[in-house]
Formats: sequence, C-alpha cells, structure tokens
Amino acid sequence: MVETCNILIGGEAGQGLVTLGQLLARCLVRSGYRIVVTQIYQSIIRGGHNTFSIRVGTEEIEAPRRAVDLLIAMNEETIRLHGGRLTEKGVTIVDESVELICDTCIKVPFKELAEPRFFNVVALGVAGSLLGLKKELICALLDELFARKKPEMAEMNRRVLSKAFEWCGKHTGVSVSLPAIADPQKRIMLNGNEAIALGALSAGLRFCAYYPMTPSTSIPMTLISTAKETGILVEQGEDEIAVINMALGASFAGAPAMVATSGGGFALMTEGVSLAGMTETPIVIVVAQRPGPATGLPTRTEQADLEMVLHSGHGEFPRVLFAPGSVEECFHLTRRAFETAERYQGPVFLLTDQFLADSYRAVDPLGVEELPFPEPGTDPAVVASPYRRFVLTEKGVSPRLLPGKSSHLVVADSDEHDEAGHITEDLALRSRMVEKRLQKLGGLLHEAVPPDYAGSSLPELLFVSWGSTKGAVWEAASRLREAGRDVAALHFSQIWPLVPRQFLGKLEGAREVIAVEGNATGQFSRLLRRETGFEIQREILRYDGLPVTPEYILDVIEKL
Amino acid sequence: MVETCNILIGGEAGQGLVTLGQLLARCLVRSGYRIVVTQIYQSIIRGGHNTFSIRVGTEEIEAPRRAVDLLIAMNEETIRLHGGRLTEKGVTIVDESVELICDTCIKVPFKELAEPRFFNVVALGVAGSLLGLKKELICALLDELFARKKPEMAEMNRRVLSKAFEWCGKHTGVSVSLPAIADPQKRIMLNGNEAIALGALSAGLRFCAYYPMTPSTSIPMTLISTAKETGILVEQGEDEIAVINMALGASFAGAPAMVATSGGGFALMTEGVSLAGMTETPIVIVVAQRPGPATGLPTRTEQADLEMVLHSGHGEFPRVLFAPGSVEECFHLTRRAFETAERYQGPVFLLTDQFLADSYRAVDPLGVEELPFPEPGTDPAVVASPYRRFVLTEKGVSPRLLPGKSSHLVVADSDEHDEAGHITEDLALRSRMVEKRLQKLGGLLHEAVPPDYAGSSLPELLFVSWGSTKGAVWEAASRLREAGRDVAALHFSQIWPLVPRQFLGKLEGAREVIAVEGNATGQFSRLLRRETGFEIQREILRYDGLPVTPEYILDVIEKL
Amino acid sequence: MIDPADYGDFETAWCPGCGNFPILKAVKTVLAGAGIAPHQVLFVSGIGQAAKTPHYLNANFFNGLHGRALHVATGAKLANPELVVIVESGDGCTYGEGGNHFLAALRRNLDLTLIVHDNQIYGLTKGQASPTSEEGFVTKAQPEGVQQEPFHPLATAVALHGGFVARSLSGMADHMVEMIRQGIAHKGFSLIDILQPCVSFNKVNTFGWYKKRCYELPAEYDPTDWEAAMKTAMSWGEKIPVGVIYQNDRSDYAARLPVLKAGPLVGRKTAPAVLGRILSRYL
Amino acid sequence: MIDPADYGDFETAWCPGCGNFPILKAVKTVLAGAGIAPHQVLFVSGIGQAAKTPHYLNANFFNGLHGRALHVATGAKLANPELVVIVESGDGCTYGEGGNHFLAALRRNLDLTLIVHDNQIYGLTKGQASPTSEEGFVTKAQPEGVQQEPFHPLATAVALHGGFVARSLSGMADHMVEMIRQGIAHKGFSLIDILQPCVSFNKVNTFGWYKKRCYELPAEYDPTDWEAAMKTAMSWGEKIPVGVIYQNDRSDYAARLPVLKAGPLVGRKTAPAVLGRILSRYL
Ligand SMILES: Cc1ncc(C[n+]2csc(CCOP(=O)(O)OP(=O)(O)O)c2C)c(N)n1
Ligand SMILES: Cc1ncc(C[n+]2csc(CCOP(=O)(O)OP(=O)(O)O)c2C)c(N)n1
Ligand code: SF4
Ligand code: SF4
Ligand SMILES: [Mg+2]
Ligand SMILES: [Mg+2]
Repeated sequence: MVETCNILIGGEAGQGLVTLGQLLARCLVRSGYRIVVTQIYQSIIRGGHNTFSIRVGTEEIEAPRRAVDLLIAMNEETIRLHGGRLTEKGVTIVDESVELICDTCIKVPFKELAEPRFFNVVALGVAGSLLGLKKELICALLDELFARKKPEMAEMNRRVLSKAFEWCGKHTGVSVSLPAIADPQKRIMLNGNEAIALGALSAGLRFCAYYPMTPSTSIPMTLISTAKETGILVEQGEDEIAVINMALGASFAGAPAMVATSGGGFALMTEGVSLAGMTETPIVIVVAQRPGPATGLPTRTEQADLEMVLHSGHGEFPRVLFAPGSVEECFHLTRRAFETAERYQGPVFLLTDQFLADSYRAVDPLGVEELPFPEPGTDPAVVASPYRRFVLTEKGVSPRLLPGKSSHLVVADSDEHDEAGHITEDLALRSRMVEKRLQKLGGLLHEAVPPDYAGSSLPELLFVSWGSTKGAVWEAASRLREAGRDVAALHFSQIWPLVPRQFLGKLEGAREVIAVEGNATGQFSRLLRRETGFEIQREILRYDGLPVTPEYILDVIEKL
Repeated sequence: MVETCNILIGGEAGQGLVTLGQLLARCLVRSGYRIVVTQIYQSIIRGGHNTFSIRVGTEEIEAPRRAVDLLIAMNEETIRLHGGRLTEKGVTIVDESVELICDTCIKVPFKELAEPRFFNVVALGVAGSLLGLKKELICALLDELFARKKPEMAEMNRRVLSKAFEWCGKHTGVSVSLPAIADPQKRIMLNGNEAIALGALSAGLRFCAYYPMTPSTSIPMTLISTAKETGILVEQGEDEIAVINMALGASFAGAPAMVATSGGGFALMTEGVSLAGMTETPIVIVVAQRPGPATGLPTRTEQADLEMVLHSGHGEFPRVLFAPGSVEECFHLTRRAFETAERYQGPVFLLTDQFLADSYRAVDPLGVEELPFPEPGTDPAVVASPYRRFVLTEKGVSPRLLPGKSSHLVVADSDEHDEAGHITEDLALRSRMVEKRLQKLGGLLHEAVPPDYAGSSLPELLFVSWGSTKGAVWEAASRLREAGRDVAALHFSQIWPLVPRQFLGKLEGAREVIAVEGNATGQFSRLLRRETGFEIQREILRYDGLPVTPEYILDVIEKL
Repeated sequence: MIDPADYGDFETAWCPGCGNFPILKAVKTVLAGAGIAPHQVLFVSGIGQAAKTPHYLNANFFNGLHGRALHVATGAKLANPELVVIVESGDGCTYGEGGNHFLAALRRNLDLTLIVHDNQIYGLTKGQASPTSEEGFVTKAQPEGVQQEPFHPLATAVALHGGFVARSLSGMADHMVEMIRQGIAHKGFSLIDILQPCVSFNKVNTFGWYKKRCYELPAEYDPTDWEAAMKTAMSWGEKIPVGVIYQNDRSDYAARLPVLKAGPLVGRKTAPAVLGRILSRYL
Repeated sequence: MIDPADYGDFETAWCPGCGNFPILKAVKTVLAGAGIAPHQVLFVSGIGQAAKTPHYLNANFFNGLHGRALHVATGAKLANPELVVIVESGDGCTYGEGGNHFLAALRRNLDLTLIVHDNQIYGLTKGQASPTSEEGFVTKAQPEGVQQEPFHPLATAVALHGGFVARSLSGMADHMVEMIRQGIAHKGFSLIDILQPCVSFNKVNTFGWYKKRCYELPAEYDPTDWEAAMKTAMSWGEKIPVGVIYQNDRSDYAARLPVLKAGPLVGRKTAPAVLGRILSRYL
C-alpha cells in the first residue's frame, strides 16, 4: 500500500483556506511529493464550512483518503466535524483559545503571532514546520504570489511565516513525518480544470465561450489568464445557448472551439449539440458534473450526467465521450477531444466532475513544446470542384473548408440537406445522409481508447469504474490485493463509443463484478449491459455530493 | 387480412388538399367506415408536393398502406410520383388536360365543372360518387363547414358538388367499391394531436403553454378552440424555456398543466424537466417527434427522440414515458399521464410523432361525461402541522398543497432541500432526498402499462415495436399469420419504466425477434437490452421521414 | 395585523455587510404594512445570491432555475391571480440568462412585482461581469475591462411601456419600502431595480459610490411622461436618479383575458357536458 | 466586378407575392454594388420563411437553429473579422426565440448586419402572433386578439445604443438597397428591420397597409440625436417612418479586443514556447 499523509484544512469561506491549501500543496510538489487535493465547499461566499485536503505521498497517488493525519482547524467547527477522522497518531493545529481537550492538539497562539488576516500564513508556517518543509521554499512561494504586485505584503507574509516556524520549533515536540525526498523531480501542480484548459491550448484552441457555472468556471478563467500571450479569445455569453452557438460559429469559421459548463447549463446547450451533429461542426464540450437534479448541490461532486450527455440533442448522430480519470488524463484527453472533433467533425465531450475539476495533483512535465495539433479544415487545394461540403464518402467524413479562406463556398445547414448543403426533401437522400453521419462511428470505434486494466486476468473480484473515481478504485483494488485477495480493476476513460471486445472477456472472466459510480442509479453499469448484455450484479454507489474514496469502497467490501 | 381501400390525394400546398381530405375522411367515418389517414407534407406554405391518404375499411384498421386504390391527382406530378403505387384495378382521378396515357384514368373536366378555387370540391364529388358515398352526407358536411360563417360559400360548394356527382354518374363506368355498411356506428374522427388535447381536457387540464413547433402545434390549437367553453388558458411563450417554466409555475399553483413541442424545442426544455423532477411538480410533456438532428425534416415523421427524452435533464429523478400506438391510445394515455403526474408529482411524457399526430381515425365514443379526473393537490385538512412539503415517506410521495389555498406555506426548491423545502448542505439528508425521489419508481413500476401481445406464445417470429408503429406491426404480423406463418407481435405503449417480467418470457420464447422502429439506431431495442439483457438480433428500421407501413415490414421479411 | 416578524428571521448565506440584507428587510416591512399574510404571497426566484431571498422568508416560494424566475411567476399568477406574486433575483439572473423573459414580462404586463438586486456583478459565481457592469469594469474574467454597452434595464422597460418602472438603492431604507409598496400596489407588471452593493466582488460600485450619486426624483417629476422617462431612465454616471421613473395605466394582462374573468384557473372544472359537446363536434 | 447574378438564382419555397422576394433581390444588389464576392460574405440565419434566404444565395452560409442566428454570426465574425457577416431571419426568430441574443448583440456592437424580415407573424408555422404583431391582432392561435404590447425592436435598439438602427419596407426597392448598403458599411452592429408583407397569414399588415403609412425620414432628420431617435423609433400607426433612425460611432467590438488586433483568430497559432512558458508557471 502507498504510504501517504493526509492533511485536512478546515474553516469557513473567507478565511483564506484555499490560498493556504494551494501554497502548502505547491510547496509539497516542489519538495518532490505527489499530492491529491480534495476541495469541499459550499455555495456561499463567506461563512459555512469548507475543507481543503491534501493527501501527500512519495509514490504516485490518485485518490483522496478519508483518514486524516494532520488537521489544520481554522475554527472549532472543523474539529467537531472532522476530529473523528484523525488517525491514531494524528495531529491537530488549532488556535489556543479553543477549549476542546485533545491529546494531539497543537494549540497555536494565532493572535500573538499575527493579525487575523495573516492567520492562514501562521497555519502554513506551523504546518510546514511540522511536515519538515523548507522555510525558504515557502518564502519563495509567498514572494512569487505577492512580490510583484504588493511587495509590502510579501514582506509581512514572510515575517509572519518566520514567526510561525520559530514558534513551532520552540513549542512543539511532535512532527508529522514525511519521508524526505533526496532528489525532487520537477513537477507542475495542476487541477483537472487547469489541465483541460492547458490541454486545449496545446491542441490549438482559439475560441472559448462560456457562461459561469460551478464547477466548470475555472476552465475559462484559466484560459483568460493566458489570452494575452496565446492570442486566443474567451467570450462570456449572456446564456448557455448563446455560448454554444457562438462556439459553433467560431468553429465553422475555422477557430477550434470549446465550451465548458455543468449539467443545468449543458441542458440548455443540447439543441446546439444536435446542430453540431447535423452541420458536422467540430466542437469540444466540457461537462463538469455536480449533483442534480436542477440546482442540486452546486459546489459538490457527482457522476450523474452520463446518460444525459450521451443522449443529449434530438435525432441521431455520432459523438464521443471521454471521462478523464486523473489530472493528466484531463490534459491528454482534452487534446484527443480536439483532434477527434476536428477529424470527425462533430461534438466531442469531456465529462468530469467537481472533485476532479478542483483536485490538484503533481504532474510530470508535459512537453507541450513538442506536442502536435491538428490544423482546422481541409486544404482547399485538394478539394474537387464544385466543392460539396457534405459529399458522401465511405467513412462519412467530407472535406471541410473554411468560409472566406478560398473561393469555394462553404455552407452548413440545420435542415436535412444535399451534398452541396442545401435544404432537401429528397427522402432517399435523407436516408443516405443519416447513414453518412452515422458511418463515422466506424472510424471512431476503430480509434476508441481502451479501458485500463490492473490485476490478474480471471480475478475473484473485478471493479468497474469510469471517470474521476479511477484513483479510488485503483487504490482499493491494490489494497485488497495487498491483503491477499485476487482483485482487479477495469476503468473506462472513454465512455462512448464502446468496443466490447476490448473488455468483455475481462468482465466475463471475473468471479464477481462490482461497479463503482458516483451516482444513484448505476448509469455506466446500465450502459455496459446495453452494449454487451453483461449485467453487473452489484454496485457501490455514492450520491451524497462527496467523492468516492478507497475507504468508501473498502467499507462496503468488508460488509459483503 | 383486412379488406381496405386506400385513397391518396396528391397535389401542392395551397390547393385545398387537406380540406378535401378531411371532408372525404369525415364522410367515410359518418358512413360507418374505419379510416387511417397519413398526411405527408413539406415545410412550405404554397407549392411543393403533399399527400393526404385515407385508408378505408369496414373493420378496425390502424396502419397506413402503400398500395393505392384510388389516386386523386390534383396535378400531374402526383401521377408521376405515386402512379406506381396503384393496384391492378386502381383508379386515378385527374384533370382532363393531363396528357398521360393511363387506362384507369378518369379524366375530369375540372375547368368546366367549377372555378379553380372549387377544384377540390369537384374532386370530392367525383371521389364520393366513385366510392358510392351519399351526396347528402357530403352536402351536410359542406354546410356545417360554411353555412354559419359564409352561407353563400356553402351554396356554391353544394352546387359544384352536385355537378361533380352528375358528371360522374354520366361519364364514368368504373367504381371503387366499398362494401356498404348497413347500420353505421356513430364514431368521431380525431387525429392523434386532437385526441391528446381532448384527453388532456377530460383529465382536468387547466393550463397549456406552447411555442409553435411542427408537428405539435395542433395540440395547443385544438385546446385554444375550446378555451371559451372549457375555461382553460393556453399561453404562447416567447420560447420553449418560457413555456416549460410557465407550465411549472401554473402546476405548482394548482392548475394541471401540459406543454407540447418537438425535439428541438424539447431540448430547450430539458433543464426545466430536471426542475420538475427536483421540485416534484406534476407536468405532462408531449414530444411529437420529427426527423432530426437539428431542424432535420420538420414536417416528416421519425421515432428517434426516445433516448433523448428518457435521459433528458441533469441529475437523477423518476419519470414516465408513454408512447401511444393509436389515436385512441393518445386519448387514454394522455389521461393516464395527467393522473400519473399528479399522483407521483413529476414529469410524465407522451412521445408521439408526426405520423400519429396528423393521422385521423374513426374513434368509438369516448364517454367523456363519465370519466373521472384527479384533483390537483392534497387536502390541507389531512396534512400534519407544521406542513413539510417534502416530508420523507415510504413511497417517496409527499403531500402537495397549493400555495394560497390554506394557511400552510408551500415551497419548491431547485436546490437540494430539507423536508421543509429549504436549501440544505446536509449531505446525509441529501442522500435520503435522492432516495425519496427515486423511491417513487416502486409505485410507478407497480402501475406500469404492460405491453400488448398478439400471437402464439412461442412464435417462430416476434415483432417488437413501440409508439406509432403499432398498427403497421400488428397488421404485418396478422398478414404473415394469414399466410400460415407463426408470427406474433409485442407492442409497448409504456416505454418507461419497464417491467421485464411483463414481457421477457415472450422475448425468450420466440425463435426470432425483430424490432421495428422509426429510427436508424434501434433505440428501443437497445433500451430493452439494457433493462433485460435480451439482445434483439435483427431490426427493421426506417429513417427516411415516412411512417412504417405493413408493406415496409413485409418487404424486409420477404427478403430474409 | 401582520408583523414583519411573521415573515421570519433566518440565518442567511450572505456576506456580512451585503446589500441584500436591507432589501430583505424592506420587503418584510412592505408586506406587513400592506397587511399581506405569508400564505397570500408567493415569492419566485432564480439562482444567485439575491435569488436566495425567499429562503429567508416565511412565505410560499418557488426557488427555480437561474434566469427562469419570471415565467414560473407568470404561470403561477395566471393560474391563481389571487396570489400576490413577487419575483426577486439578481441582475445576472434577470437581465442575463433571463433577458428574453424580461422582455416578455414587460410586454405581457401581468401583475407581478419584480425586484432586482442589481449589484452589477455575478456574485454567487464569484465575480464575473454582469449585464449591468459598466464599460471598462475590470474583473478576473474581464481583465481588460468590460467592452460592451451595459444593459439598461430601466430604459428597456420604458421603451417597452412597462407598467411600473422604478429604481432604488439598498441603503435607502424608506425609499426602498416606498418603491416596493407602490410596485406591489400597481396593477400590472412592476420593475424595481435596486442598486445593491456587493461587498465581496464589486469594489467599484460600493455603497459610498452609489450614495454619492443617487438622488431622489423631485416631487414634480411626472412618471407618466414617456419621453422624460426615457431620458431619466438613461441617466447614469455622476447623478443617478432613484424613484418611480415611469408608470402607465396599461391594463393588467390577467384582467384582459376573458377566461380569467370567471376567477382563478385553480379549482375550476370543465363541466362534463361541455366536454361532451366539444367531442360531438368531431362526429 | 461582381454581378447580382453571381449570387445565383434559385427556386424558392416562398409563396408567390411574398415580401421576401424583394428583400432577397435588394441584398444581391447591395453586395454586387459593394463589390463583395460570394466567398467573402457569410450569411447566417435561423429557422422560418425568412431564414431560408441563404439557401437562395450563392454564398457561404450557416443556416442554424430557430432563434440562434445572431450568435453563430458572432462566433464566426470573432473568429474571422475579415468575413462580411450578414444575419437574415424573421421577426419571430430574432425577437421571439432569439430575444436575449438580440439584446446581447446590441450591447456587443460587433460588426454584423442584421436584416429582419418583419412580417409581424410566424409564417412557417402557419400564422401565430409574433412579438411584433399588433395589439388586438387576431389569429387562429389568438382568437381574441393579441393582448400584449408588441415588441419594439427599434426602440429597444436605440435604448441600448445600437450602432445603426434602420427600418425599411419590402416594397421600397431603392430604399431597402440604401439601408442595407449603409448597414453593411457601418462599422458596428446594424439592425435593418424590414416590414415584409406575408400574403398568406397576415391579412392586416398588407403591402397596401404599409405603403399607405410608410414615409421616408426627411433629409434634415438627425439620426445621431438619441432623444429624437427614441421618439422616431416608437412612431407607429397612421405614420410609420422608414430610414436610418439612429446611428452612433461606438467602436466595433472586434476593434476593441486586444487579441484581435493581431488579425483573425483563424489561422493563428500559439507558439510552443509560449505554451512552455505558461506551463512553467504551474511549477
Ligand atoms: C443555467 C445556469 N447557468 C449558470 C448557473 C450558475 N450561476 C449561478 S448564480 C449565477 C450568477 C448570479 O449572478 P446574479 O444573478 O447577478 O446574482 P448575484 O449572485 O449577484 O446576487 C450563475 C451564473 C446556473 N446556476 N444555472
Ligand atoms: C426551437 C424551435 N422552436 C420552434 C420552431 C418552429 N418554428 C420554425 S419557424 C418558426 C416561426 C417563424 O417565424 P418568423 O421567425 O417570424 O419567420 P417567418 O416564417 O415569419 O419568416 C417557428 C416557431 C423551431 N424550428 N425550433
Ligand atoms: S458575494 Fe456580494 S452579493 Fe453575494 S452575499 Fe456577498 S456581498 Fe452579497
Ligand atoms: S407564408 Fe408569408 S412569409 Fe412565408 S413565404 Fe408565404 S407569404 Fe412569405
Ligand atoms: Mg448580481
Ligand atoms: Mg415572421
């Protein structure tokens, strides 16, 4: 089993929790550790109760953990809510005023060490010191954050940090040991949304339209922060319908385009999805899931929009659904989404969720400088005249020119159309056009990303999962293996189309199969049965708004 | 096999085709015949090529037929396009000027008999005479149509009709015999949309919101035509989002509500569907399908929105999908939809299509005077105080009061909420609320309308179908049985939820199973596999915009 | 007698100092003052910080989707015109996502009262520009500043002959009460756009900023003069008028609908004989 | 030299006598006159009778969804400002389903030309009231007559400081040509609302009805005077003004966006080194 340390920072919105968490996480990454961050927050700007957890390890980890080794309690409530999760040797950092009797509490005189607005820096110092992080590293980070814009703030921060380290050195005996890393690997720290934004940039994105919606918003925000340098355009729409139509217009004109939203906003885009299918316009659509129905729990996580996305839009047309299982996959599958959208001319989806969107990880260098990306459109020189945008081809893909970029005329029609793109009521042609569009599935099946598999080929127990639960399932399986059980895991990061021969043998070979999903009805499990006939008898489902953890899975397994 | 006569009227938009067709159809119904009307038209106000076909029989019929016995060609194009469909003894009515040589042509001197604007009445007269219909019956119909508003028009019409009958008596030897019906049954003539509108009225509808969209528009139009007498309100919205939200508001306040649209308009309503699920607000949603994607073929028929409707809206919540197979089922299932929506407090769907929406049939008296309908809301007297709108109950249904109708306060919340309906971030409660909502499925399964079945219990061949293809499949099966084959049919008019024990034995008992669907991907067949694991190996699919006919099925069967 | 306390006292999820608090209080004051009991009123809202208001009121409410409050209210009011229906939501919700419904509601002139908490920002999603954000306004999402003309809700409302069009400021307690009171009393659609400081995300249009600029329309101002109202509705900048900017006597939509003359739809039934008669027409 | 014939001559699905024909002709005339070649222009439309226009033109086009033309155009124009982008659609499409986008387009002031075929009716769906149908207008769907204030597209456009706001009449060939010409020439968003007789479903607002009422704005009319423009935009009834009702010199949205200063998005690439630098910030 992977040895990890789990740090949980708790408090209310407005206490600088996220800044503290990010700084600590980044410092850990720079020190060479792997991390998995889980952010849990409420739909509220100030107050409430939020947490920022960092699971730290020296080896690769991809799942959050429930048990806590270091609890940084920015208020009493945190102890009340999460004290029970502390491991035996777990340590709590809390203000000295807090009356709770707890053996493992480090009572910090926050007020002595700094003004309230620097309390998070105090906590950072104490935690850093306990964890054995280098003060200089943290200082450097604070400098980077403030030095340029507010040098005096940087100075104050540094001072507070030093005080905290000092206090800690004098007053605490305990430490929350992290094995030192002699030669730290250079890694970047990214969360799922940032990885999607960067993946999109590396794949040639030129246009992104959005309407803010948690937990997708940080995708356009990340893109916006690069716009000056990258020369891309990020446009806020007045609603999601505007957003998808703008993106389709931009893509039609030749700017690779993406939109990002969550379930409710996506529902409004579904007519546009159908339009992308009919006009064969490339578009990448990110749906960052949160618990529904309706507004539901806007800041929590869930995997309950799979079926909606898979069947969204009226009529029949091909599509592709990727569901990244890690931050790295967010990057690479986004690239693949752009490439697929361009090559097959239609909608390609990335299905993530709040957990993954907000989960920071240490990511190995991505080598963006060398990554290729597709050119939008076909070369006008190789196109037959008169140009017919929707000429029937064997694979269903027709040459796509960009309007205004040659003397050929380029059209798109939401009505059924002839090869030239003009509205038609020729019903025999209609059938051929339906077939042409669906024909693309052939190529897409051929290129499908196969599911990942770990474990023996005929295991006693096989977990099946998709999307962001990957890490939790992977780890649960490996822990069970360590405990001597013959457990395997089959994980899908491409949800559609599915290629049964890539995995059906695995399902059939296992003595028992259990699906693990972040929803209440086992949507993927149903889909598998629809596509293969294979019925998964048992499911581990979670739908309370929290991410699936290895412990969540193991608890259920134990009770079986 | 049912003996029927198939009449096809063809011409361009603006030639009074539909009036002619409706009059002829009504006259046939009054004469005691059964009919099945198929209307095929283009998305165009004048010109183009449209047809209005009436299949006539003495016994119950529910399917259209391809072969034509009487072709009423309002222009030459009609002969060119449909002449090939004439049966051996088939007769064509056409203007004398048309040069085509055809043995069975009755060349009518239209210009001699009337001014151009009455040409359709001439055709009506000639056809009526050939078919042996009573002139007085047709006259009475014309009178009903015009006498009140334009008495002089009625008079002129009658005159033209007489002339046509006279001419026909003198100049034609042929007749297109219909067996006489001695004692004609009193039946009404309704198409699918009218039946839905009337079913809704009989079920207590008070409010309908709509935005025009073919082929759903005649539902609100039918309702509007009754508004003065029935005291209902039909409100046109500025878009479909307005429409569904208005309907939810009205329903919440206590007015049983319905919306009607087609695929693209429905896509825009899907966020509202999720809202209905979360707020547990009753609503009946009619989706009259037409071929997509996007604008597709706006006036044609298809069954390709099943999966979209079934999975529409983000998050998970129960729903019910009915897909009427006949005009009578349109009436009765609409009633059931209202009752179900009220009792289970959520969205209930009626999935029809252009073919059924526009298909007139002779319907036995419905006895509306005696039909019961549900009262909206719970009696405030039986509700515990303090009233909690979303109190957890075993069956998932909580008492629903109407705001302003008692001193209790009634709330609805699109966020996850507590029993009182207030926004909550209590995640344990969240899980219970998800379960409460999904719990309703139990009751819904219990009440599911079982599929219809005809044929032996272990047939050689079993057709599976849903919705409007019922008649075609039924008839194809019965024709095959008449030809000595052991063929059965299993038809679903409730698509969701499905109760496998109601039908799985039938599927497993058949030597071969063939699904018949009006789409390109076999959506229902996939759904069956998802729910039962049973894989239907062969499909007869149609996706050219035309309805499935018995011949269409038989042609495929023959080639097997 | 109804007391503002009858409308309850809830813990809120708003930031301390937020301009939403005084609006909430004003609403309670008006309802109590008008003798409207909690069960007689229906609050409808969308999604956003402002849209949480109904959760902090003891009353009937429908907290719907972002942008879609107005038409839930329309449906409810048409179904039961006896309900006092108040819509409360943010500027993003009402003029952004809900822009089309805003136009339709103005045209329909149904007797709803729309209170917009206009903080010129998307609060709940943490500070993107809203339709009413000013040109040049810088946010994380608009680092180069907003490059669009702001939406002018009052001017649009006057241009479409909205029944009652008013502006107030969250800090002006009595003025708000008066505007909301008049809005509810007005028979027809009422818009009350309330400038509402957002202390967390709008650091430009602060209470001080508004306070310095807002002035009450003089007593002699004639809100029935459309041309003057158009000009007044467009005034913004150093001087921002608050008060009833425009009012007319277009009749309430519900009053125009023959079918509602017989009373609310709710509870009414179509007589079976009527249905029978209608069916017989299809013979 | 471009000839109107270069824009093709197609069979249409319009009724004989429909007001759409003269508009189609005017558009061809303007484009040819301005020397714009078919491949330089992009037509975007929604769904409706008017929205079929691009199918009758030899040009690039995107015939999108009902109500959604404007933002397909916005996206395309932002991606490639070198395209001349013309949006043509009906009154229902633009002001009904697409109402919210109409507001947004006015605010954004991107250099698009929006030509609305305003027949005050839903033509393609066979005659329901549209947002511009007049009060009292009777249809099958509104048997008691429309009971709402019509939408005032020009007044709304002026209220939101739309860049170029004009009205014309389908029967006035030269006037249409002039309006469309100016609209295309205007750098910024242009709205040309063309009154368009629908011979099949609108038997009230016929060509004769319009002809009798429409008068050209006098030469001395100053379209830069906002107050006068507001009044003019609202004139309707016995006298209906046609011409450029309002025009201002707000700068084109694309010109304001720093990122577009370097040329169209289309064809541009982010240098790998830039990406590397960005990635390194996440270290
Ligand atoms: C369809 C949809 N899109 C986006 C969102 C996300 N969202 C929630 S509130 C909000 C903006 C709120 O701004 P405003 O209406 O001005 O209210 P405020 O928070 O400022 O009071 C957005 C974009 C949503 N809930 N639903
Ligand atoms: C989402 C959606 N809703 C409804 C329709 C049906 N529809 C097609 S055209 C139209 C109205 C057309 O009116 P208008 O825009 O005024 O154009 P006209 O036909 O009068 O030129 C409607 C409602 C549709 N295609 N899509
Ligand atoms: S974010 Fe702004 S609007 Fe929202 S509660 Fe805080 S201060 Fe008020
Ligand atoms: S219906 Fe009206 S708008 Fe449409 S083509 Fe005919 S006349 Fe023109
Ligand atoms: Mg706001
Ligand atoms: Mg129109």
